[in-house]
Amino acid sequence: MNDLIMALIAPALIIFACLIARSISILTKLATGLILCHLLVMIKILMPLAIGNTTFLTLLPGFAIDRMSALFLLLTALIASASFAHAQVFFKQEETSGHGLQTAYVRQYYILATLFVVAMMAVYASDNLGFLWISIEATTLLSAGLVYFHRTKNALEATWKYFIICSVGIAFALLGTIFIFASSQHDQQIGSLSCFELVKLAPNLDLGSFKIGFIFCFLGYGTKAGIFPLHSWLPDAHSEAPAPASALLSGSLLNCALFAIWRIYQIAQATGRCQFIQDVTIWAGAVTVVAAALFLVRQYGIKRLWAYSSIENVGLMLVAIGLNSPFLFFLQAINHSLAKVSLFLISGNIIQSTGTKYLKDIRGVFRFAPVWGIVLALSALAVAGVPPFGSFVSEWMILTENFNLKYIIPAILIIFGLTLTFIAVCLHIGPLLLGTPKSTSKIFRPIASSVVPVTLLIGSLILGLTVGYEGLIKVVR
Amino acid sequence: MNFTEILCFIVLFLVLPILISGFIRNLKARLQNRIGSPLLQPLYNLYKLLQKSETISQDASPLFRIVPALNFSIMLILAVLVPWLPFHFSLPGSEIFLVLYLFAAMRFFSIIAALDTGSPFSAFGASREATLSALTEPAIILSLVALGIAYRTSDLNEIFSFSQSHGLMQVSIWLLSGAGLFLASLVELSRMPIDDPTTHLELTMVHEAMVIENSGPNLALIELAYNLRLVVYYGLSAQCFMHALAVLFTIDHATYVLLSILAIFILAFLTAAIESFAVKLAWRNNPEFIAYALTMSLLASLAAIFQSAFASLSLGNLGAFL
Amino acid sequence: MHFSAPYPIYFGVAPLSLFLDPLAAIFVLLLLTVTMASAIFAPSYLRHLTGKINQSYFWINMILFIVGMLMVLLSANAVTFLVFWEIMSLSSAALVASDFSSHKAHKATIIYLGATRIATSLLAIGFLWYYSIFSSWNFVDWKLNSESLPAAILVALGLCIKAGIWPFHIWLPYAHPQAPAPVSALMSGVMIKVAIYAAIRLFVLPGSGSEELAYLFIALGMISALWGIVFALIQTDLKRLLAYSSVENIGLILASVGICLWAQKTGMKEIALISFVAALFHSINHGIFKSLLFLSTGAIDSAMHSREMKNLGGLSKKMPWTSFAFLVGAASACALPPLSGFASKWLIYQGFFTIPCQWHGKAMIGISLVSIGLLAFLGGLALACFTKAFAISFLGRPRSAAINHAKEASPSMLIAQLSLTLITVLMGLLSPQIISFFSLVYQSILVPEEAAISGFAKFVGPSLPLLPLAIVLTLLTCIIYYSVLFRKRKQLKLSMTWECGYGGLEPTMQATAGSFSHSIATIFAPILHYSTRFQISGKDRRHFPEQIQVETEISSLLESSIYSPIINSVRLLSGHFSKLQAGSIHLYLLYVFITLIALLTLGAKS
Amino acid sequence: MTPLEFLSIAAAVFAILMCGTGLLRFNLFLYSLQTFSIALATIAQSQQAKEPELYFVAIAIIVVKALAVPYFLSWISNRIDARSDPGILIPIPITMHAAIVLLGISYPLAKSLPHILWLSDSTVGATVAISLLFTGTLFMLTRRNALSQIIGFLTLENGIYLVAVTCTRGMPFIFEMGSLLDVLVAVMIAGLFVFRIKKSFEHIDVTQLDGLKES
Repeated sequence: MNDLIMALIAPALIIFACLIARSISILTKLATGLILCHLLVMIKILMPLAIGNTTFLTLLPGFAIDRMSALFLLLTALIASASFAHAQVFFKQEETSGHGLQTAYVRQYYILATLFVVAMMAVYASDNLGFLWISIEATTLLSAGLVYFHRTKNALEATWKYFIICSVGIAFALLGTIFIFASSQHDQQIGSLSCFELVKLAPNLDLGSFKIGFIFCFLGYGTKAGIFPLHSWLPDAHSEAPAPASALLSGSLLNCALFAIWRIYQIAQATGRCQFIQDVTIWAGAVTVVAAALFLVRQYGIKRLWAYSSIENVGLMLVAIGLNSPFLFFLQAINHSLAKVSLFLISGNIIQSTGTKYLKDIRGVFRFAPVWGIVLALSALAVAGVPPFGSFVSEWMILTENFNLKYIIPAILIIFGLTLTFIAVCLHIGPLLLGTPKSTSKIFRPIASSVVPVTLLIGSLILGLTVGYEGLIKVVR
Repeated sequence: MNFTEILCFIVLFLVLPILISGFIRNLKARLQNRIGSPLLQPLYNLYKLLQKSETISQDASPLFRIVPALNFSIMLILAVLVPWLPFHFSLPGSEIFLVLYLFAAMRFFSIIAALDTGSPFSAFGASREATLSALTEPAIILSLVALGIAYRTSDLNEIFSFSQSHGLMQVSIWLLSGAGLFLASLVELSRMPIDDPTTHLELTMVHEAMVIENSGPNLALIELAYNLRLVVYYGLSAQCFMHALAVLFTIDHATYVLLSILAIFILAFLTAAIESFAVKLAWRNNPEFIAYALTMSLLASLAAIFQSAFASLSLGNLGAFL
Repeated sequence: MHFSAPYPIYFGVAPLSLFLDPLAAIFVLLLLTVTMASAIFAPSYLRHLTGKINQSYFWINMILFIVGMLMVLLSANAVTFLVFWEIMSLSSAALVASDFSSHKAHKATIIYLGATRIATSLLAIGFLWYYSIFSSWNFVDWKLNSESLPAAILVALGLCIKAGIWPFHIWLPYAHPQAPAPVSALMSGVMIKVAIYAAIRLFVLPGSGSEELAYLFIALGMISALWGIVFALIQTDLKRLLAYSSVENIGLILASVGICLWAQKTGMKEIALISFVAALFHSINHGIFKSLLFLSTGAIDSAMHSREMKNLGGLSKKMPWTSFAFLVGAASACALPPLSGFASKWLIYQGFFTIPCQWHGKAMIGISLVSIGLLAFLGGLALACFTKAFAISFLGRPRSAAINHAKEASPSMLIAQLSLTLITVLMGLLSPQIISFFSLVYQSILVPEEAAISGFAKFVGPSLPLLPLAIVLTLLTCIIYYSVLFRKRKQLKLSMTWECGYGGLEPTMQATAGSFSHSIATIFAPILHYSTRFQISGKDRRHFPEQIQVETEISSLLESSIYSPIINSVRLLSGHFSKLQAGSIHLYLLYVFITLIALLTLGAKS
Repeated sequence: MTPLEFLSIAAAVFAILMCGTGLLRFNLFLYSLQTFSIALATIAQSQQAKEPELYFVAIAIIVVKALAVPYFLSWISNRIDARSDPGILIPIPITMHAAIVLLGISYPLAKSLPHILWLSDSTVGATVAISLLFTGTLFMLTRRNALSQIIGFLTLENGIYLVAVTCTRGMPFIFEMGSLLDVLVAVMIAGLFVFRIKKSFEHIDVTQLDGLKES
């Protein structure tokens, strides 16, 4: 209980700060400071869970943290800090570039973003499938406002699509949750929604209704996660949101949705009769990877590019889930989050300084902003799974595992998708980085605007060079 | 190789090149109802050229004058390495591929020298020389390789060592290789169906066009090297034919030597005859001619393979085999 | 020598582990030599690119590139290999793009990146497959048998892409010429050899050989040799010419590796030994002389700001040392004795030649005969190609005014070139020793029968007396030159090149790169898509033309009829695919429902 | 026929009728009736299953979903002057007929659900729930008005709720309330966005929201 209050103090303070702060710069600075405190608090609370001996922490009835949730919570806190810290630079530039940024908008942004982060944390912390569902629904409701930040027609359209499609999807997840609940009422039991209990009950679950429940949940949370062909809202929302929000959406929201799938998948694994479910998950992942790659070939917007790349990574994480390897799932998630957040943030900088988000209008980043150019190139490589960055390691392990479990065709599909992605990304960002810049584009606050992305990139690099199977598997078990 | 043979070799080495080219010239003239120049005319020419002073293009680099000397010395080495006479020095390195690449080296340098002055004419010649040599190279190499396969060695001295061997297959290998070599050497030496050494229309020439800028001692070296090359090539194909002969009949060594020299003259005669009676092929038809040389050498190789496949098959038990 | 990194450094599934055996050592030596030359060469070379190339960008990538190659050569397991392989590929791609403003460089980089990524993917699938069979990432544990053959073929194809083997060589003539000269030297000289090294390590060292791989290697190798040299011959850009010539040489090396595999399979120990040494030796030789040629071209480039042969000519007077270095390199590329190129080419010939001498029946004899013929043909074409490259750029009269201002390359550039020249010559002269050393390497790794080795040593020694040959040749040439020509130098008359009496021979009337290769190009017109267009203008066009314009056009058959259709179909597919994302929310909702129904149906069935 | 069955069928009929008209007000009214029936069905169920907390749920549904939400939406439709929905793809009456057909299909589907899912007499309940899912879906797919989409979504939600009521032995109370709250907030936010759409685009036709697409 104490932990819960401690974890919620900083978000509450941020909201309070939003209400009282008078200028944007004070607000952003306060928020940055507070979110970093929050990160420290989270580390303090969760470290024993993540790598220590403690394995379980109950916060409230229905909310409990195990090792995986602790890891993901830390990741969320990290991504949130990164996003908030960079938002400071972002809003500063937005203010100076004369787009008519209103303080109220920024206030609203911070309140929503903070609540959004709290909702995401609730997803990881909830042990109860019902609360899980409610939290995920809450993330949709809260992030819709973030997507709409720019108040343009496109932003509105993206928000509407995001909102409606995700709501429908989540509704199906609710149905799935109900079915799973029903399946636990087999043999005249009272029924349960607690994941941990369900895992224990798994052999007694009614398989037929559980399967239907899983399909609905998979579809519902899959819509939220952006599995092909349910991803339709994702590129729009991710590309229309302001860069720090895109980073949050891509870096943690997708993990949230996948985490929900993983929770249910865990139950499915525990039933011991889940070949179909495993097949569906892995194949859906592989197909998503290939589809995202195909979408990437013809692309016009820089952030849409990264949005599709996120879809691709969702596919990979899904495969990791399907392989029943929480460790790989987390590894892929953290690698993707680090690189993708860095990518979104740096792209945001570039969009701000060139005033366009169309790939064909941006040229010569290496010339006018060498730091950004290098960070962008390296992050893009990191996302594409190029060694020695972390994604390579996790992708390679996923592929190895695929081969071990004889899912060879999905593995080859994934490799095909990754190859195509790499080529497509090179095709798109090559001209963007090289070439002669337009006169209007110039770098702003080169150090401040690259601190966060560079830090994340270094993180990704360290992960790539040091992650070992034995070492981390010890951590997760 | 004993003293007599060395002496013989030196004499032939000195005399034959001049003699053969003079012979071809004279014979051609006679076939065309002219009296023709004396047999030693090439020698006189050489003497004259050596006496002359030299005029070279102002655009030429030092290479232009080094190359003839270099090529001539390569040719001298080749003349010692290649068994174009029935007796030869047992030196290391008389090896099919080494010898062929030494020939290639000569060509390399002569093409470079031809392009050195920036003359369009010699460039024409050089370009054609490069094309022709690329096309003939397989024919020459396969002819020799066929022999190599038959004797299981790539050492020319061993292949051409005067050893009695029998078998219909071997006769055909020797004959086909000889034919292949002779046809290819016509191309290599820019002789008649490919190139007319007597014409002076620059656009049709190959060899003559290449050396159009050379004069005086420079040209003399080139001519000398050319004559030597001619004799070596003819000698090599003559040796092939002689071996075919030697397989069929038992000949003692002295006769064999005489016959070999005679064979070179016969080939020279053939050349003269071809040059008198045939017309020069159009440039685009040259590959067809070269294809014949290649076919001969391929057939020779096939024969060599068959021979090694049916090693036991000889003239004697051919009937049994059939 | 084995080295495994301490625990914290780990690539997920396997540790960073390195090892050094004689085979790797030889390639490392090559790498270090070429690196040294490039490093000496680079600083003054980069001076002419100031403003175009960012120095720190260049050097950082260069270091990454070299370290990448070094570690690839040293890596003991597949994951380490792949990590550094990718670093090597990407940093070299970054180097290709080092001139940010050049559009050609963009195109080259992207093609290169695409190709190298496909190579990596094939390797990845192959490695994973290997792993699933042998449950180990260590190269030492990987055998070549019928079970692992599909994996081996995948890996082989990946390596072929990287090595620039037909039909995957498309990237090479784009990337190599675009890179700065020291980088091209490293790429052509060493990087593509790294692929060969990997092929040797993975397929030859297990010792069991494989006929399928052998036929694949020989076929692809010979075709790429022919294809490469034909394309090299018709190039007008010096660096592109050199790049295509690399395709030729790498093809020959691969064919040799193929023979080695075949011989291992059939138990022909001696042939295996010969062709192994041939592949190794030719790799090293080609590495050295091709780097030399690229560096010399770089020197021209830095003096002239052009590599187009139509702008060159007569450079030997301005840059005598560079032209000397290029000449030696070209001669070595044509395999002229007594240079190093000949020694290794000779071994390749011997590899093919020994097969029909020792083996009966079977298709291999036919293949080897055809290959010998082809090799000879290739030799002829290479000769035409390199005489053209040397003579058109260094000899004749200057084709552009810029040549009058050209200066000899700076001392450091010359040192780089001349040291490589020296190595080329020395390796040729000492070839019997080097060859027996390489055969010892083979012996130390594979322990073949004693007889094969001793027979081999006996057979190489007398056949390749390159050192005496060189001495005799030099002496003879000197004597003849001195006695016949040198004495007459006083009487030498200089005059203009003969011009048929028309007067005024313009430099533009000289043979050009295009016209020199025209007659061969017409023979290969079908695969080159070679066409010539004449335009004659003037009143009486036939007899008194005022202007004649001749244009030749070439395009690669592969690019136009294989790669473009593939790329277009991917684009088309992607185009159709992106129609799914049509912007209609109704459609999107429909996808959700259709997916639901599909999943439910699937669920009901299972 | 038990009261539960009767009320469920009433809900299905209201939903089908809802498909038959393009008038937003009428749609909302029918939606309200449909939700009422479901709330009453909940009460019937609570009596049968002896679960008193379902009373609270039922009351909450009546207040939130049957009264507040329709009122809020009709207020919006007044404010933005959106009266009717012309529909897309298929004419409105045919939508209704299709919904009837789907109701028919729902029965075998409900039958084929695993036996655990329905209590002694809930085949009809399950049928209606599935039919509501179908109807909501159909409604969302065939209407072009943003408000209609919200209504369709709410109908879908009702179907899901009905599944929970009829096919399980009581979902946890807090979960029911939480999801209800979520729906309320969702409708509020959606309403806000409808305002925004009207303001930015001067219409609320979602078929014209197609600016974001691939090439």
